[in-house]
Amino acid sequence: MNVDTRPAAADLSGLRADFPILSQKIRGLPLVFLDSAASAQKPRVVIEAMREAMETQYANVHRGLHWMSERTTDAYESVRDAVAALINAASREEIVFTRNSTEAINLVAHSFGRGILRPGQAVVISEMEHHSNIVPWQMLRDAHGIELRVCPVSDAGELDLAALGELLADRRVGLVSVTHMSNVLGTYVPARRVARLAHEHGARVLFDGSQAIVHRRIDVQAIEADFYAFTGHKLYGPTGIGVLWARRELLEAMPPFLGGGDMIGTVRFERSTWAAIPHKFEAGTPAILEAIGLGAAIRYVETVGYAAIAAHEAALTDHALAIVSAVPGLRILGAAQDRGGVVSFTMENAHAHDVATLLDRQGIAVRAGHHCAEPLMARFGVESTARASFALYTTRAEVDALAAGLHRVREFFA
Amino acid sequence: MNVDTRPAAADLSGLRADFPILSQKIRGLPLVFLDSAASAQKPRVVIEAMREAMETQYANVHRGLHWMSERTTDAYESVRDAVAALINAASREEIVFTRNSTEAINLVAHSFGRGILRPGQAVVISEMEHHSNIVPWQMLRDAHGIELRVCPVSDAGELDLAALGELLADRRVGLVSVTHMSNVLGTYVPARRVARLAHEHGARVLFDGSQAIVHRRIDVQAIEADFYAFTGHKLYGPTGIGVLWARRELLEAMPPFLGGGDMIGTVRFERSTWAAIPHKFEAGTPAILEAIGLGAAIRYVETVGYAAIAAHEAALTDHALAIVSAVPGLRILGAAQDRGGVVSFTMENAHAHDVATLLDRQGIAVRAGHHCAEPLMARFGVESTARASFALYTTRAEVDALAAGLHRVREFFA
Amino acid sequence: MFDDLRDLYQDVILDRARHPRHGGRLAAFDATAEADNPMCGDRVRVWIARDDAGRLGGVGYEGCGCAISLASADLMAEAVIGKDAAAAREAAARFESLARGGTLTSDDPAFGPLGVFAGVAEFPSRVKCATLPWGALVAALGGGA
Amino acid sequence: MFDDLRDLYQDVILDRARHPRHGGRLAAFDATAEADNPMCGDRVRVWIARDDAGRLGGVGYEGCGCAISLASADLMAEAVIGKDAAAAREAAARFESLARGGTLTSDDPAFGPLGVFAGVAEFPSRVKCATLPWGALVAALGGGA
Ligand SMILES: Cc1ncc(COP(=O)(O)O)c(C=O)c1O
Ligand SMILES: Cc1ncc(COP(=O)(O)O)c(C=O)c1O
Repeated sequence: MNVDTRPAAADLSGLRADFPILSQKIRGLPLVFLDSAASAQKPRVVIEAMREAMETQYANVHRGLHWMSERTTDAYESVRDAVAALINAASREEIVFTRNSTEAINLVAHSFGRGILRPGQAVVISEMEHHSNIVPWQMLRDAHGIELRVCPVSDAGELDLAALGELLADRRVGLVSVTHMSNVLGTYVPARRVARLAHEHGARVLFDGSQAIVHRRIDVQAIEADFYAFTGHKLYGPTGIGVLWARRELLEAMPPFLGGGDMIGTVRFERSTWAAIPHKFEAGTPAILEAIGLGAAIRYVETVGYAAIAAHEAALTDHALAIVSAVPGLRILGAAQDRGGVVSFTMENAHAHDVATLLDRQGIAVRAGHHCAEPLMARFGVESTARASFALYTTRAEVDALAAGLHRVREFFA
Repeated sequence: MNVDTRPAAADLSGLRADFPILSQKIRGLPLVFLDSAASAQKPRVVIEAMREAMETQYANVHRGLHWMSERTTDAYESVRDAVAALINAASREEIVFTRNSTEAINLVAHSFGRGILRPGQAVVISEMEHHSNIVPWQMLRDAHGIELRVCPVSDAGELDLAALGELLADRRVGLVSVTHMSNVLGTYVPARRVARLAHEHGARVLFDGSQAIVHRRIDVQAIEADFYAFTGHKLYGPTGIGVLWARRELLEAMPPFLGGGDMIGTVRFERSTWAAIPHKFEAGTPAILEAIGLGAAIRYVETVGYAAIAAHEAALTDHALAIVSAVPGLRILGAAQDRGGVVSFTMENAHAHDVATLLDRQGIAVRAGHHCAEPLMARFGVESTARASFALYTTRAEVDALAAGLHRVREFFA
Repeated sequence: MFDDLRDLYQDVILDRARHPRHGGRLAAFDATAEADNPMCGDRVRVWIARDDAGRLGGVGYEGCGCAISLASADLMAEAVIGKDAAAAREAAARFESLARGGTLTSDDPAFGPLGVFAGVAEFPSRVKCATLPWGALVAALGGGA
Repeated sequence: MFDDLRDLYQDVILDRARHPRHGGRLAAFDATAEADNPMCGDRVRVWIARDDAGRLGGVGYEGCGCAISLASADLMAEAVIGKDAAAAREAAARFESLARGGTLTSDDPAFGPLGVFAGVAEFPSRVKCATLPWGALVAALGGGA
């Protein structure tokens, strides 16, 4: 880790007070929450935005001609503008709300996969995908005759771009769908290079930004993406809301995914027509309150600032890599040049579950298991790992507590 | 309306204080919210349950070995028990969480429709369906070669059971999918008779209970249903959460719908296996906070009691039908024997939008338009209607305000 | 009670909705197009006939909608008859800006009687009612000049 | 700090996880089955061999898992060897109840050394670790007697 080239760590410790849950005690011990990559805690502004909507300004959206409905529609639709600004989408109509990243990717697998890709074409994923970016493509393969190709990752946990080029060489690939940041290894993928490689070979590219957008500013146009998916609950927002961004011409060409209220033009039993984008892809009453919560989360992140978040987390990650890897018998997975704030590891003589349980007893929450990335576990020859992950509210003292806790766990199993 | 046979109206006026939003003023006037059929307002217990979860007990579910994750998983999974108890499901594994009714019906259209029904089989819907129970079947028809049959409704707005029998006669129908209560006419469908008719002809039956479950206790076993769908936000819960119930053997036979985290057994690139029900149908991070909110809403409804709710709303509806129909030039759609608390109407010389806008100026929120039921509008020869709908917090005084407001609207357009 | 509604439902609007001057389809026409509002089901179809100079010699419409959309269709027809396609498109853009509460004010002489629609800007869900017929007109005008 | 963890990780558990007595597959066996925990990826396979009287003459297992699941597999093998299928199934049901914090207590003589698993009831997410090998055993026993 080349600490010198990193920006100075921002002091974000004042922000902890914005997260009510962080003052909770676990079995009498202060909560050290190092599982934010699974889901982040929520700042007060998010909690309040949802409460306020329910207490002062709530009705169903889009179909009402009365005051409450107009106000709620405005609040809901304004989050589309906020998301478009956050990721620099060319227009608000390119923002589709989904439940989470998983649904966003499934939407693409159904509408683009069955509607645009032809049997015989291929989809490329990588060895370090989350199940949510594997299973939808397997289901598409089995239902629609699409070939599934897997791009390897190096021992350092980086995407093998040479191999990617080879997989694309026959120009039968219609879509490259890869994570922008691995939830296990922390690796950031060089998105624009991947996009250009894909485009040079006639393929579209989808980035699973579930992790990436939490730690760095994303500009979907700058990275030349075609699709970008992320999930609200990891970005300090509520559950139940996610985002699919796609280029306008793709969304316009794709058939709808779910059918129902709000996504139609006219409905006749013989034939129905579809609403314009993005509504074509939002069937039924949307997650109104959750979008409002996500809007508050985005405002919060923008106020803190991605520059400060990225610098803070980079410093924490460097520190964690240094002191955690110093625990005897501990092995860290992945050593990518460009990485975000997650650290996965195994411990000699102790299974990841046992490590997690013993850390939990010290008030330290880490995740243990396959992290919804079984093929990646196989790639690195492990069944499971423990994983610590960092958020804007994580402190250096918490990372120190993790290292101290790991030393104790080691003794317990010694 | 035979008022004498109705139970005495329960006095629920004390409950209004449980809904913070009801004390809002609209342009200086007290809010008269008669649009609960589109989405209900939320009691304080729901708002507090979500706030409390975010402030004291939140993490991602199912995959964590730490305290927060265990507690959140318990809270989330216990709502499955609450839903199972609410509708008398045979087991908690029969409860699948979705975003809303629309997604629940789409799930059935995909998994049962493409996975179990064979091309050439038919699906029966009715003329009084919400678009959410029309469009998914049209999409299935067009993708999978299923015939779509439409059961007529009478001038009174009741399902034509003789016609249903005829539609079923050739035994090619695999599924009857009808609303349990019309969101436009208020009609309750005689669910068990429909279920028996379907079963006698070898068809399964799905009830869209989006409206029905708000006003009466539903017992999915007593009505002999195979599938039941409803949506949280109409049942005083948050947006972003809905429910599909289905018989265990159906869920077990059906292929999964969305692929991703949480719904898998094992993932290999060649082949993945699926988790047991209900998780097979819940891909990705679920709407955790929204399920917790729905759990609070169910407790609230159970505490008030369906008997009291039904009696209160029946009395309101009778009163509304009497005094609204007395407004000159006003026509009420539907006159079903068995009906719930929604009243749709048209007014001579005034379009429904204009009616709604003029009522809104008096602080009265009603809906105007096609109510996501365009074919039903065509059936009754109208383009749109205005609709007032009642909830447990609606008062007789509000119904009086509606009638008085309608008289004024009539004068305005006279 | 309805005082502020008079901003929206000005007499000319109520009058035009009840007694349209340009309603109905044209017997002979050069183009026709429909616009609809999927959120409420309203729709309007517009017919146009060009005169020898290429100007709009006749404009007719039919549709089902509220007072706002019907009056808007009728006043639109009146406003664009005699204009060429470019001028009609420009009028449509100006009208959209007016209805959305843009910077143009209702007493801008460019609007003439259309100024009565300035009030809809305060009723966000009614803006589409006012602009619906203009959408159909622009569609009927097509891509050409 | 780890005092209360000793409830979960009793010495016999740590010992069995490190030094299994019954680990490994059987060379000759009558049935085998696997169970897995999709939430974490752990899996265990159990082999059984019946003796002439139809009792479990040999039980082996292989798997990858935490100390709890490995120790549970080892102590399970010990507990069921010599039992017939019905008695083995009964033991599985009793164990499940113990691990989930049911009414049986760990000093119930029926449990013998398995009583050390009573502590997992307080760690809801670890219950599956303890019951995993029993699930594989029941699957291997199959539907018959
Ligand atoms: C009868 C009926 N079915 C389905 C729906 C769709 O519900 P949701 O929009 O929550 O999916 C509604 C309400 O909008 C409804 O009234
Ligand atoms: C890289 C990655 N992709 C996809 C997901 C799925 O997100 P969700 O469960 O919110 O759909 C996650 C998180 O679980 C993730 O880390």
